[in-house]
Amino acid sequence: MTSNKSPTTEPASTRRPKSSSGAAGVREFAAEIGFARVAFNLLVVLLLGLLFWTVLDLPPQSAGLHAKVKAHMHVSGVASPITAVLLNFRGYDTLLEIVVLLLASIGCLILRDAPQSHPALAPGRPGKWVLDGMIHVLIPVMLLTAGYLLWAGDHAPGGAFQAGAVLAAAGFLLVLGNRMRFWRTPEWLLRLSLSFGMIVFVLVASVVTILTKNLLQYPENYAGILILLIEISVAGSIGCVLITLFAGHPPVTRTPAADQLWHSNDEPKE
Amino acid sequence: MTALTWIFDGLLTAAMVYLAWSLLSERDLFKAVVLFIAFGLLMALAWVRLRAPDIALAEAAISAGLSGVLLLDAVGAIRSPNPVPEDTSSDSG
Amino acid sequence: MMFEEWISSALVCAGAFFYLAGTLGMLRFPDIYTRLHAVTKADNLGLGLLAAGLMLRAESWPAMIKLALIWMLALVTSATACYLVANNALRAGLPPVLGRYRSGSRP
Amino acid sequence: MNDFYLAVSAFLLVNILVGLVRILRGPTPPDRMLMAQMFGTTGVGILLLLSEAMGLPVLRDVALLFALLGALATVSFVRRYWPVEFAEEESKE
Repeated sequence: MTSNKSPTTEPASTRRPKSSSGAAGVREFAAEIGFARVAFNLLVVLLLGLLFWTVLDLPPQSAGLHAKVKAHMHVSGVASPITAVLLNFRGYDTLLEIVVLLLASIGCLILRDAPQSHPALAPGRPGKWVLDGMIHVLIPVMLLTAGYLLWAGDHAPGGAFQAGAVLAAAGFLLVLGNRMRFWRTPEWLLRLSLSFGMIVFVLVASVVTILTKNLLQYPENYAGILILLIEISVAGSIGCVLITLFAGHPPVTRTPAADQLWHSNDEPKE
Repeated sequence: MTALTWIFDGLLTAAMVYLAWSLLSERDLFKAVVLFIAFGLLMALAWVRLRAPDIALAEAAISAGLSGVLLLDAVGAIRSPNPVPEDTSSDSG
Repeated sequence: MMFEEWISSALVCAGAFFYLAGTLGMLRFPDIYTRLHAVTKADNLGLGLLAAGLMLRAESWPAMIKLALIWMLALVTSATACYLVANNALRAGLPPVLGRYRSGSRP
Repeated sequence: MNDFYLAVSAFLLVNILVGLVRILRGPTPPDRMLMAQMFGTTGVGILLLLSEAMGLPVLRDVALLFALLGALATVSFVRRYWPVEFAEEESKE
């Protein structure tokens, strides 16, 4: 036992110094790591101290915006104050978040032409059957849960982000079970589903802004239905974006192990 | 605030600080990912204790469903293809 | 009313006991194949008893159904996931620890 | 009564903390992954108890999400992090 770290779980891509030839190089590397560790720990302690100081500095009781939100709940169109803030009072924040998510998925799609880092992995037949059974049971429940969260967002905790995350989890499960060939999605469908939420949101926002002459101020009578429309489309798009992040081809770091995988990928498999 | 809530919150906070520390200073990527999954669970509990069920819902969906999958996939992509983990356990007797 | 509360508390306590058993099993069992039992059996039973105890005090029928659904989902997911792990472990050649009751024939 | 539920959930939290030993010690990746899976189940229990103790029925939804998505990380671990090649391959559609 020369080292106490477990040899099995050591990632293959652990960086080694270029001049590591023999024990001296290793020791040098260890010394380097030791210094980094000390520096890191110092930094953490510093930040922790700052955090404590900030928390202690907070006023014991902050007024918050409770009263203001409560006073305007009747024009928001929904019953849950959180949804009212997210999609009505500060709707532009949410709009920008959707754009950020879309940008992330575009970044992932740019890498689509890179070779896939690992082949479709299949455990043996029994595993496949059990996984298939699990997918059959879980996917409907996941879709139901996503719908429920979307519906609940109107009057209780829940909403588009949570529903989108559950939809994405269903997609993950399908990809993991080789039930969804993500990269065979038609291009137009992919683009449409990724941007659908943003398109609907921007359309609603611009129409509403033109009508009421105020940025993202919904007409009182239509606020509820508009928010529902936005939530449904945004939830779908968030799900698609997250699935893209997972199933879109990941970038590959050039390690020997990864190179080996690339070559094994080139061979046609029967 | 009874003594019990203090105990619960104290345990939760201590565990989260310890977990955060150990997962950040962990060199074994897989172990760090598993610790991160555990951290996500405790984070959701912390949001619950702060009476923010909205964020707890989002945290549950993200930490249990999404980030673990994404991180494991990433770690799997940058490591050697076919590892057979040796059993290094010596506590089997 | 009192009676129901007692039963509920007893069930919750029993659930907590099985959680404890699961954790102890996870820590004390020698290899992955035995540890699977701690996760799939002890912990899920603990959750089931706990959910049953809380169902007795649930405020409405939908709440009771939701609790039951949570338990069933936990059964499905953790049992399946653990089966996949065991299947993979066996195929990857992770040796089971046979110990005192070594049967001689390895799968 | 709330104190009782809080006490039991604190007990389950202690269970999680003790279980961290298995994640830190290993010895093999699947051991760690199983422990994370078990944290999910324990977390569901804690959330159900807290929903009763804190009077927040919404927490059942959080627990539902954990129960629903808790296995995803393990499935991803099996399929992506720890792939084992087999002689018989899945049929390709």
